Amino acid sequence: MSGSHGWSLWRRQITVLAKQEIGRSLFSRRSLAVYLLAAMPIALALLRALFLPESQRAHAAHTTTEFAEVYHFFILRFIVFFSAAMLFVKLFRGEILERSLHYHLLAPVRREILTVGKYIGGLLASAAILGATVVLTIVLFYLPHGRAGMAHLTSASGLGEGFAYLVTTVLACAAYGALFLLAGLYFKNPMIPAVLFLGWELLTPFLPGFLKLLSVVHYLGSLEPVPISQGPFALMAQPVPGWLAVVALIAISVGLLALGAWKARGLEITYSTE
Amino acid sequence: MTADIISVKNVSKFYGEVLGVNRVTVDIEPGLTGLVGPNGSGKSTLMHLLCGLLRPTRGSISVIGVPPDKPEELFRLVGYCTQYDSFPNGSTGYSFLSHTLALHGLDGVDADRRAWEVLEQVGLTEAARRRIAGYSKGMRQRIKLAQAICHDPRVLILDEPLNGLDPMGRAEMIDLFKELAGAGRHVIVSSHILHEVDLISDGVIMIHGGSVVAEGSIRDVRGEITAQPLQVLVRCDRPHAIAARAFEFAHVVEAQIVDEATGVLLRTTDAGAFFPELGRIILDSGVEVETVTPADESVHAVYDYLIGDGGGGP
Amino acid sequence: MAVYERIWRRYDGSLTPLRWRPAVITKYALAEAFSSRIFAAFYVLCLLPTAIGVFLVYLSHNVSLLQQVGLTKEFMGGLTAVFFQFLFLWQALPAFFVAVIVSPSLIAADISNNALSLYLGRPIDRRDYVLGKMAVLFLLLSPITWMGGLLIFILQAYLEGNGWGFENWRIGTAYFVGHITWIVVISLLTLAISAWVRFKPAARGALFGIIFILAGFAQAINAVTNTSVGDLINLTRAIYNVVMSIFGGPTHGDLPIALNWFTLAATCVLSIWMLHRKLRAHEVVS
Amino acid sequence: MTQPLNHDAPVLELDGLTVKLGRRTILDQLEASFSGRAIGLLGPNGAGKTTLLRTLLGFYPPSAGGAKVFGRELATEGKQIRAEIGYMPESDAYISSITAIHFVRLMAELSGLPSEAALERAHEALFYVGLGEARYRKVGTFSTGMKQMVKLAQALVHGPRLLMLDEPTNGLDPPARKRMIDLVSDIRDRGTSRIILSSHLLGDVETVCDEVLILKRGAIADSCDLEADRRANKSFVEVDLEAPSDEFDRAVGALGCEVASLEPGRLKLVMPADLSTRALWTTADELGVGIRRLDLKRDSLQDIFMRAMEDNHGGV
Repeated sequence: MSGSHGWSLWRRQITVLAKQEIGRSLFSRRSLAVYLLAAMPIALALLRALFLPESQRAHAAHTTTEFAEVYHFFILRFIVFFSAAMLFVKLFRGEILERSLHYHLLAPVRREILTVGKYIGGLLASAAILGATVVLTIVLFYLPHGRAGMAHLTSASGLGEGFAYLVTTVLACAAYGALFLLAGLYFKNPMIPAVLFLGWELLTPFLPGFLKLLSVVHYLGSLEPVPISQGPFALMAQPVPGWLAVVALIAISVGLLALGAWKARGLEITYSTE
Repeated sequence: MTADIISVKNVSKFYGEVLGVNRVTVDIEPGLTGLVGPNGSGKSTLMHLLCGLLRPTRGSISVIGVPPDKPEELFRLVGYCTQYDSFPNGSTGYSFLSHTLALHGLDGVDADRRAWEVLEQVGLTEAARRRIAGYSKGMRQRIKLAQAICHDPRVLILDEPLNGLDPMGRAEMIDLFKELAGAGRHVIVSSHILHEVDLISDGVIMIHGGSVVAEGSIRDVRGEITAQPLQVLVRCDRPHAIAARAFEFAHVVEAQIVDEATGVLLRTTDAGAFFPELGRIILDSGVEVETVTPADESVHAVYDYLIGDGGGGP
Repeated sequence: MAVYERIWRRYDGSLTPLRWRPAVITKYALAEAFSSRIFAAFYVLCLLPTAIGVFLVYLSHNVSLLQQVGLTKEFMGGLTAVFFQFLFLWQALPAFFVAVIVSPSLIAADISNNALSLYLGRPIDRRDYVLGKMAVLFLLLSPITWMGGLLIFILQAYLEGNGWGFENWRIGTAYFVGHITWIVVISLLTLAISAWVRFKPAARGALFGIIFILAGFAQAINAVTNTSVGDLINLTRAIYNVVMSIFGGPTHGDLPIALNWFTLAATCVLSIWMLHRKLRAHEVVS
Repeated sequence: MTQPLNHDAPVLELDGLTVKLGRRTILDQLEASFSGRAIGLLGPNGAGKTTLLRTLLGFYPPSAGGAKVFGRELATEGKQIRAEIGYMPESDAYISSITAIHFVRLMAELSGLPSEAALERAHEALFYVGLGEARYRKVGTFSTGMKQMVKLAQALVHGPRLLMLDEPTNGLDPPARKRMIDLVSDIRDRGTSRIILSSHLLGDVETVCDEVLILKRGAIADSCDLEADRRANKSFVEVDLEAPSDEFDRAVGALGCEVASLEPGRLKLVMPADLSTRALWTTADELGVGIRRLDLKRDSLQDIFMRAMEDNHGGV
């Protein structure tokens, strides 16, 4: 077998592990639920196009705000959150419940590399599915507005907005993903922490400034190109500058991942009967 | 620490208060070692400890010089076929094997070649493309074996590898293990089918209640149990004649008619003198003999003496 | 003194009729459900809404007690339809929670350790098995839903007298038809999801997920298309409208009632299909 | 109502039974009839043994042909057949959260026993299989061996006329395996129930069964009556000497035996019909050689099985 050590070996092992997780996340029967979730915003956009009255087809003025609200309150909160939960919890907890994790622990792979490899696989798969969904939804929002819609889409600001949404979605996958990977490693029943965290995220708009810093959705919010009203009771906190939000999200992801890798070192195989 | 033995020093493992293994100290030489013991005696726990799937509560382990908590080096040398009858969801025989090979650093053409080679060895070429969920128990066992030997390990640890295999499969696998053990490798086989352990292993480790009860070659182990005189079973048409004549010799301590008077079980404290004399008794008494076998040279008997019939699971 | 040798003899006593075999499954499952004290306590809690309902009805007809409490009959304003609709909601919600708690333990225990092949190796088939398990939910949910509701309705009709009952027949039928529909829908749905998602906590998570996400998605569709198309996939809204239509009260959204019934029917058919595919004594892999 | 039972109907009749799963044919026109006390079912992995048992239980619908159990037609009287069968599946099958007595009693009631009779027989069954003192513990806490015994208890409890055992001794340690085989043999000898035993351990099949059906790739490779086979076959002898001795090998060769020496001091001889084993003892005595082990072997089931496998073009 190959004798190379250090970076080149780890890089190759990470690619192998990532490829396998991508294969499992995209093409296995189990990923049906994630595809269903990802199809929801697309169906939403199609239905909107179907029922759009003639009067509004001429111009695309408030389509941007309409999409922004759908993005923040529906896509980010439900679709990305629960897709990440399904894709990242199964990386470890899924394999423990199916009693197939030991095959990974019997391979000549360091536990940290195993964690990183699986995480990257999950991240790429979720970013691919959800990224495609967001882009497709944006296009389908502007399509029914004919030339005006197309003009906006291809304009500098339109493309800028699209890119911002894409970056927000990918970073959301990274942050939520790392969190759920960790939840899968620690908890026998990761559903409970997931629901608690969702509750915390839903409360964020109503929390005072410094508490907002503890919730991922606050940083994601400040990355979204179009400001949206958080509803009457929200405590407005001055938004975090874009670059700081990106740095914070990456820091959160890497931090949680490191914690996961450290926990994986102590992993033992005791598939106790449930 | 010579780099050619698997050494376990004073290792204990508890799951909370549940006993896994208790102060096990054993050195395993290359060759085929049988690991024998009732269900729940700690066999699987010991094997998990050797492969780092479990961390010992106390004590130290070295597998041909490599500590088990270094998976990167350990699993270049070690292959482990566990008892779990579960597989990654939705994988086929070929995909399961090629992924394992990829993790070992083999990919592309030589991974494919090696995969088919191993599938050939375990007799699964026909079913390789089908989902493992559809395999029968014996076929699942074979694909697990393939995964354990695909990277040509120097140490092979097998937890009940023949479980569910058909007679032909058992014979093929036993030859494979012998061949591997012959090439200076370590092959550790845990099994409940004692006459197979008898047949294939050079040495035996007997575990009961989490601790090692006996260790070494079967005949030495049997020799050490001097308390129990040697038992010989003679099946013939007139067992009473044999029993009567046998008591003429001082070293014969017991004769028991068994199985509805189709045989007699003789116990002697001096095996050397016993067999020639037995020959003469048979000739003189003109008895038609069907079988003469030392009843307790086998692992069965040693198992019964050391662990006892009631030694069933907890 | 006689030595009785313990040999294994065949059974030559009488056998229970084949028709009643599913009842065995129901009996054992009920015993299993109530074996956990937490569930038993929770179940008693679910009877609270009915108890409060009975108390309020009795209170509103007992003038002397009213005076002591310092309330007047007018304040009670007689028990209007709104009170009954509100009470219906407070019975339907706990019923859903009971189903989400019980169903996974009904199915998961049999599927996770392959016990199903033992059931189906007996003289019962998959239809009997599902009927047996459905009967458990029916027996558990009925007392806390339509039985309690009808009790209150009859008590009110009796105390009010002069044909109140016949005048407000809608309330009685709403309780009976509405609750039974709800029981059938949630029983089939929770059993189906429990059959597909093997692990109890995951199955419960999936059930909440389905109800929660579908409702969110439906509202998003309505907002975006400003029509009520979304309600087609909103189970909670569908049952709400169906029951309100029987009550004769206001419904949400402007979908015709028939479409709400369609949503409920579609959920049942989908659940039956899921149960059919998953409840097998063996893993069918082509 | 169920038909009156004809007691002389054979245990099992297969009339061209064919089962297809998806595209693959698992059982291919099986034709056989058995009325022995215990039938052994043998065959390599994937030969269709478990599928045959499950088809008789109605888990798989036959795509052609049919089968009769005790004269009852599989297609029309599925439930009546299952009422008379005790099934012990190959894989683990239990309910972990309830006690053994509760579990076995449930299974008894599912087979039609009234509740009180079910409780009595559940206790009897658990004592009979040797789980007397563990019967109030939850099945989830049982070891592999004990789970197999509970599986046997639930198959026995309603006193079936036919016991279907799929790999009953799989994963059992020696004492548990011996207990299982003794129990099954006891049931066979008492005649309380006929037995179909599917197993890979030929030793177990040899001790329990008197008829054997060998399947290969879904077709019948061989079916034989072990009792008759045992008597008819020519015999050969395995001899272990105290110490290897070439003179003994040559002397025995001179007597007309074909000699195949497995290892130094271990011989396998094919005896000519007229020679008895006495000649071996006289030769050994003359040469002063001690015979440590002498085993006159009939064609063991292992050889019958291997021959069935080679008959049609090689192994699996």
